[in-house]
Amino acid sequence: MTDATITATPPVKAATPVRSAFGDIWHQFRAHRGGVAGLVIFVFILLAVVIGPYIHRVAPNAINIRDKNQWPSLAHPFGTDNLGKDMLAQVLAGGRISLAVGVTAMLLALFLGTLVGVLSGYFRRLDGPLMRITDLFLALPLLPLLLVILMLFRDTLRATFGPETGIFILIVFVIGITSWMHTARIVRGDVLAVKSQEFILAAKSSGMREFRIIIKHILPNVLSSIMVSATLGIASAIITESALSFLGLGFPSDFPTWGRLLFDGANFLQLTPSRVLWPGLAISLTVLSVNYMGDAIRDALDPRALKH
Amino acid sequence: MLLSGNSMEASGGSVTPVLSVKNLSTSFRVNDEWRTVVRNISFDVAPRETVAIVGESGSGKSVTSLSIMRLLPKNSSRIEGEVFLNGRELLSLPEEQMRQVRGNEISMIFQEPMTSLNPIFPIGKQIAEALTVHKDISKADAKAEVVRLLEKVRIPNAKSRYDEYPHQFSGGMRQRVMIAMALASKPKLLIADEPTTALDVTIQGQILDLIKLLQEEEGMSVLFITHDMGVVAEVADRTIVMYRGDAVETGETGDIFHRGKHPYTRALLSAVPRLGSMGDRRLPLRFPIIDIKTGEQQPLADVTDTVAKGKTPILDVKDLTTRFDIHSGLFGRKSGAVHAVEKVSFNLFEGETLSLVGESGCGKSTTGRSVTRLITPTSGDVTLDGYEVMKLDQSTLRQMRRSIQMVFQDPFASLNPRMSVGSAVMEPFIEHSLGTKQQARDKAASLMEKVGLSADMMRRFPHEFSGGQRQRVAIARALMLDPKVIVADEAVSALDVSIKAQVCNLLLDLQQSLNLAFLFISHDMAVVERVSHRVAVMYLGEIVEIGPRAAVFENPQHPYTKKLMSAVPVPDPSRRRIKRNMSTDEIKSPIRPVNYVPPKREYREVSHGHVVQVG
Amino acid sequence: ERGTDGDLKILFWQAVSTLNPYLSGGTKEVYSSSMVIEPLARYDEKGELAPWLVTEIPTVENGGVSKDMMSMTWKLKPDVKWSDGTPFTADDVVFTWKYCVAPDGGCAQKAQYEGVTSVEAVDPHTVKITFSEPKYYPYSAFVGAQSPVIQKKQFENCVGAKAPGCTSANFGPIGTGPFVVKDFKPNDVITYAANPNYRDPAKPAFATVTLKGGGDAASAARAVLETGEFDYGWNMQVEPEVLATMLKAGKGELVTAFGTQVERINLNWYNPDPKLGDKRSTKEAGPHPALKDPAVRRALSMAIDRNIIDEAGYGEAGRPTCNIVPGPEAYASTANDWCLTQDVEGANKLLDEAGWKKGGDGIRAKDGVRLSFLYSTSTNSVRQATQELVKDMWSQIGVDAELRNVSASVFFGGDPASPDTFQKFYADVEMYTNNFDGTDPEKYLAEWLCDKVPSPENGWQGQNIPRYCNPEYDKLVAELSKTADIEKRIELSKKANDMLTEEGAHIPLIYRGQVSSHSVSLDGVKMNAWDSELWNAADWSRKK
Amino acid sequence: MFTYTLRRLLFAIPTLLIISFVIFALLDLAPSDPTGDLPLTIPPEVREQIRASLGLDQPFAIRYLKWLQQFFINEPLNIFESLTGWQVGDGDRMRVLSWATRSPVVDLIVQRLPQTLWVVGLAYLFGVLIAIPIGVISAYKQYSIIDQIGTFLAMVGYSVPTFFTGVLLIVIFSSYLQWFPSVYDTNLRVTDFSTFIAQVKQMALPVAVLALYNAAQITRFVRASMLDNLHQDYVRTARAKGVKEKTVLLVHVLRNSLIPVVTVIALGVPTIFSGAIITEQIFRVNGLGQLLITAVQGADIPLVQTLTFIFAVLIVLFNLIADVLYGILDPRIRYD
Ligand SMILES: Nc1ncnc2c1ncn2[C@@H]1O[C@H](COP(=O)(O)OP(=O)(O)OP(=O)(O)O)[C@@H](O)[C@H]1O
Ligand SMILES: Nc1ncnc2c1ncn2[C@@H]1O[C@H](COP(=O)(O)OP(=O)(O)OP(=O)(O)O)[C@@H](O)[C@H]1O
Ligand SMILES: [Mg+2]
Ligand SMILES: [Mg+2]
Repeated sequence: MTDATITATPPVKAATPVRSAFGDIWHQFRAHRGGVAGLVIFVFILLAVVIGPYIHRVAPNAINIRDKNQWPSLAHPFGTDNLGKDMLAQVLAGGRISLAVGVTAMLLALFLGTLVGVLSGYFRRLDGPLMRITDLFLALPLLPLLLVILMLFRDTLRATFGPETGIFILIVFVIGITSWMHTARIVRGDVLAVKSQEFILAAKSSGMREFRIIIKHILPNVLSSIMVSATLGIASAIITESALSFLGLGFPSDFPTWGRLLFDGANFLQLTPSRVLWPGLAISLTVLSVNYMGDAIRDALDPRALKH
Repeated sequence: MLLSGNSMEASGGSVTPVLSVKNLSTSFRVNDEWRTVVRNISFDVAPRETVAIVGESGSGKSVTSLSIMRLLPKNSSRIEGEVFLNGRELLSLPEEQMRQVRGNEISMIFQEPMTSLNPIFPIGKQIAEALTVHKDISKADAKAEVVRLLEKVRIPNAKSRYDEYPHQFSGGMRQRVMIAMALASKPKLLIADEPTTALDVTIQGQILDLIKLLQEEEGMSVLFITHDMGVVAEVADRTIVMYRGDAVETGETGDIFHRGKHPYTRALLSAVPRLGSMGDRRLPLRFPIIDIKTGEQQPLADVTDTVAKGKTPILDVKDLTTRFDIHSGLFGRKSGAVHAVEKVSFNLFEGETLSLVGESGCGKSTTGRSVTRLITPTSGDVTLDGYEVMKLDQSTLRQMRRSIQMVFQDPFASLNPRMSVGSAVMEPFIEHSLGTKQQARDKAASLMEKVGLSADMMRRFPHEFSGGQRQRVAIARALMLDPKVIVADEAVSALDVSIKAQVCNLLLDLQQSLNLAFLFISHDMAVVERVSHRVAVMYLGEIVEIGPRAAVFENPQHPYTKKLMSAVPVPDPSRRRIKRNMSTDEIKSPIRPVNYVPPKREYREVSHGHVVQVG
Repeated sequence: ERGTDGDLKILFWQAVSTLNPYLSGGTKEVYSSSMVIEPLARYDEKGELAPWLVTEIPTVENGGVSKDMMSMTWKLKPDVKWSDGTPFTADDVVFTWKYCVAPDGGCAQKAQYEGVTSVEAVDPHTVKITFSEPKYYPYSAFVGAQSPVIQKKQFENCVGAKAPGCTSANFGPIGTGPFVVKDFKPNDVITYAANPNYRDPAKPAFATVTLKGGGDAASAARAVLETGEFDYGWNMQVEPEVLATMLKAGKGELVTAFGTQVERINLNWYNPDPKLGDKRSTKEAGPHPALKDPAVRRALSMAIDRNIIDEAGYGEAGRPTCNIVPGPEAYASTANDWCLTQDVEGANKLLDEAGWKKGGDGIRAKDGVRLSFLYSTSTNSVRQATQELVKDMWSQIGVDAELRNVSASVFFGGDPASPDTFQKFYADVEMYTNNFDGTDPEKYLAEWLCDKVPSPENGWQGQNIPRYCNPEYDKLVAELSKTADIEKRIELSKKANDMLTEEGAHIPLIYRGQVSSHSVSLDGVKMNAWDSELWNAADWSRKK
Repeated sequence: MFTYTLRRLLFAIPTLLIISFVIFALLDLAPSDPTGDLPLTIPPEVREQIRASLGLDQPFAIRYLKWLQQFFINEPLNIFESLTGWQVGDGDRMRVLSWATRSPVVDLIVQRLPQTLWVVGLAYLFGVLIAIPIGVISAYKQYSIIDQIGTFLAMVGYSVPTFFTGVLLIVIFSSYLQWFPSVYDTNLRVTDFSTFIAQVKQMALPVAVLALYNAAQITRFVRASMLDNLHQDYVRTARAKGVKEKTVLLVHVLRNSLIPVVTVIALGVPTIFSGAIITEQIFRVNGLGQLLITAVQGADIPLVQTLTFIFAVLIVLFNLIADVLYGILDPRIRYD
């Protein structure tokens, strides 16, 4: 009865159609120029490495020693390496592996890190044990650890999943479990700060379950650090993968990856600069595009952020 | 009418105004379109003059003041018009010069003190900054000055609280910190946005006196935004009435009060509750609702007695004690404790409203949080709806919380900034799986409308609301679960009279239909008088007087209660500029040394259920 | 003139960890200490023995070696002094032997003294070595950079278990060589100064030497060839075209020497199927299902174009070879030169005839056995390139390879718990380089004896990695060990070598030389593959 | 806070013991062998004897306890003796000896520390010093040209590995321009101006490579965290006080944004001591990173164990420092 009078509808146009929360974020995301550019580039790279090999039909392993160390030409748009393998084909093939490894390993590390970080930041009782485990992992010498993992699991995985998938799982696992600690500590710090804010108290007072509080209230507020970890994580996962192959832990040497192409090419910097240019560019572009997408997601989830 | 000559002069225009606002319009970008929330506002503020802006919650008062200060987010807001400060146009001033103006020539008290204070700096430092930014002043001098200011705004133990952080302060104390910060630089113009909402009437009176004093001594002008018509009547020379982004009426306060022309003005004034208007009614009374267009009052439905005495109380609190340790020194040794709540006992029956009143910082919010175990009390027993609150494990605690809901004193801080208010309101409902998402949305929408917001605001985020709107969101959220008890901590303090009336009526309706019990924490004695069955008066962490509303209001026994009753401002402009001379008494502090043993208290029953602390 | 040419800067991309070669058998330690401590006799750049601290090389002819080959006598030069000024005597030589064979000492060069029952000082300048059985090639103890003489005075208290604790002695041995150690930072940098008591007063020309360690081969090459920061760079294991680019700067040049190193692919004669668990690659596992076929072994070798591998990965530093004993020149057989030219057609034909049929995927198979091999090696960019090339070549004859590379420290580490060591050989084929010390291959050829097959019983320590076992071969090697006549020894060695290649115990690929680089201003470098590369550092000088 | 710190310090002892045990077990399990580096010409029997002389034939537990004794008793006593000149006992103690060099591990570390601190430490310091202002500006002027350039450089700097940037810089600055040496001279002592210049020159490239990498990472966290706080109401309050924009940013916003930054920085400090393996290799700085990698490759267990353990101590310590800093930075965070 009273509503009609004092609270006539405010001077707002009953506006915009109702969107789902996800639709909302997507809408925000689309408005973000950098994010869209990042997405376009990322999709382009993705398409290139997935479809590219069907267009540029040169086998990445095809050796043609007569054509070695060539500068870019029509036959070899990216040039060739010192065994005469076509660089374009290698960059495309390498992209498949690098992207797959980079993204999955990053997601695994991010998942572990966020999980540990949130749990130890939020639950005081878990904080001590989890953070000490984090300390332990930070302190473990990486190389021996990798060698042990390799020794223990490689043959089993190879037997169960075949050489390639087995190695893929192994690499993702190895990178994942050795790179979650930074994220964990950063997230924990953020969680400690966020959880002391009053809206968490308010959520508790309405009887929210802890894990819902974590998901709906804590996580969105620590998202920006997680996003940064994610972008940096992709880059380091791609590089780490190449480092692993020097321990014999990576993919067999006839499987090119961006990191390895870059490493192998480094010595040929003066002879055939295109050998390092392309894989380097590919890594940087991927990381940049992921970075911009991360920015856009961050901004889309931050109602106060400057929309671009 | 003592000093009215002053204001006559000002409004007469013979003196150049300190502040002159011309055709100010402000818009926000929401969902890619510009929405104007302040439209073509013009007004002047003369030297030494106090101009009040009153108006509906969400009508653009805060936005107006922020526009003058140019403090709105640059990328999502647009300000048009002109603002002159002593003849200088502010809106086109270069940023650096504008900075010189802020805090120096104009300072501002923000509406929400919790979020407006930097959480990681000691409050002393934050106030001192206001001094050191514009003046060449030594650290020690600044500190001394800050302590003096803190004492002026009646913060007890000012020296030792200099180094404390905002979260260790009560709502009202934070507000006073904001006030001290704004007054520190002795500005030419003070913009005060709801500066006293969280203050009890005694301290409010002292603060108002302080402002008046500064006006006289320093020639400060004041732009005062408030919902409290009593305060307006007391301080304002002239008054501007805002309604939905427009200034609908401007004039001498007296004129506005007695001869308001706009229907909203009239509606506003006739809804103002007056202390003592309840007579000898035992039960709460609905607020009259006036139609803005016709100015007619709708008939009041009577309330029935909802209190189910005889049954066991739904909330029973015994000897509740909550203390906050104070650490000091290099090694953080415990050097004392804030005895925020000390042996508090009371009960609350179904369908009953118990109001908790008392000085700012006396422990009301802490009591409210302790009974819901959001703070772990030091000792005491709380029984709520059959639950032994102090002994519950996590999952039963969660179930228990369905029965008791809280409206936090600081609505902005209690809303997740990254969650739309719709989700925030729906969340508890979904969490306790009381229905489908659609049901949740429908219920939330209807509650939003009931508290005077529109359902399509649900997609907005907390920062896009006005203070009062956020408060209503918080109320809607608390109502989502149909709890048995609601702890309403200053739940209506930021609402203008008309909406306050509407919301209070809503609460009463719910009490009628659902037999809700309220623990109603408020400083607004007029509202307390209208809505409560019983009243408890707190002082320094203890309940000093408790009893049926009529008994306590008509026959206050404890000296503090008496003082409180006498300090309530009266919405009568003719009483303007009368000094109370109360600020000389000593400020008592709840901080005790480590080995402090609280004295044994004795109580005397005045009449049935009316108990007073003695000695 | 001594000490007039200033500082000599040497770069080793693997850093030197100690200057006592008896405590660390690494090449870099042996080389870097060779500037300070010296053996009685050295091999020169042609692989011929040269008297160093002795007056002549003892032979049967000059009576230095007894007729029964049971003892030999060294005559020391009379005027040699240690760098601290004390005389160099037979006692020091005797002590050196005692030092190395002391129990608990963990001497890395013990093999040099194998079969030596006593070393006596006949007089201060005569040393007699007695052997436990006739030694037909007796030049091992105190010969070559691996067994230099150390000073008794300095190491007297460092024998046996005490050896590791003598840090200052290990880091600064007193020697008779052209330089003395001034400062040693383990695994980083060594500073030497000219030895004031060096026997040739005109030498060395350089006053000081700085030997820096660490980094990688390519950047070491760059520092010598391109930026000219260093005078000498050891072991330029870099892709030939990269070196060629660097050489264009004109600051340095490459020097190569060929010793006995051969990069080879070992073929596993036993079955390494993972399903066999711990039995794999052992006698119990039985013969390799595919590689037991001589046709397959031969075809694998025929399909390889060694020239391409050489061109892609070695350049100047390698030559295609079919021998496992590629040098000294006299020992190099030419009997199996068929493998020097790639013969894909022939290989295909061979396999066809042997009944290996190509399947739908282009891989040959017979009786359910596919010609698909796990091909492992240690991690190293040249090896990986070779792997790829070989895989490519094998694919032309319908053979598939799964490549694997294992970190060198694991591959050569020999940890019995690791499945990846080259001894365990849990792969079908594996590739690495091996060589032998000095110029005599007898001990080396004995590695292919039946009883040297690695197995759990001997802790996988046998050296017969391919698990080749042929009584004929065993007989041949036994004969070699009893032959004194050089010509006859050469003949027997060649025969053994040819047998190994023909039978397909392994596929020799590349005769690897050592490549080092030095700046154009450095004079006197004589690249030596038989001894320390720095063997004649006393003669080095700055070009004027 | 004090009791918390004390409790954490006490708790650090068992933590570190466990960590040391795990490291030891891990190294023992790892399939590398100290004789793996030896030429293949050295026969197996000799290898076996070398292993025995290193003590590898003893059971695992004994070796671990021995290491504990050497590291926690003998080495501290030794340091004590060399500091005070007093003799405790007969002074004949088995110290932790590196297998590859047979030299006391502690001496090796002391020898390596200066160049590591100079190069890696300075690079880290520069990295932080560059990163914070860039991050602050990037956030303040979000999506401005400066921000875009900063983002671009940071991401490229982070995604292009040091093994490549190092070689690139050497080719440009050492080979073509010949400005800086490509090999670090650890023997150089700074005694006068010209040696100082030489030192600066030889540090320039490795420090640049590392600083870029470090800065890239930290900037991103500074920027993200600043963005979270830039729109808070208290920033408005500070502006309303008339506080200078610089102060608003550097005092009010930055302090509130420091928690993730402090975490990243604290996590990075121990890595200074573990060195920068690749960069040290490329420029032959031969600091602790190079020491560690050679030790790992050579399966020099005592050296690896000791280095990693010291590293672990630093990690535990700096994480504790970070935690204490949280409490100081944000008074709402309380641990007790
Ligand atoms: N940042 C923003 N973005 C969009 N809309 C906003 C924003 N800030 C305020 N508004 C809207 O502008 C209107 C005026 O808000 P304002 O804060 O000035 O109200 P008010 O008069 O101060 O009310 P109250 O008394 O409740 O504080 C409200 O409808 C509010 O929803
Ligand atoms: N977290 C805390 N740490 C330390 N002291 C606190 C804390 N919370 C509240 N206090 C202190 O407890 C006392 C009571 O605070 P409380 O918030 O209950 O007051 P209040 O009655 O609600 O006052 P107001 O009306 O001003 O909101 C105050 O002195 C306050 O400073
Ligand atoms: Mg407002
Ligand atoms: Mg309160």
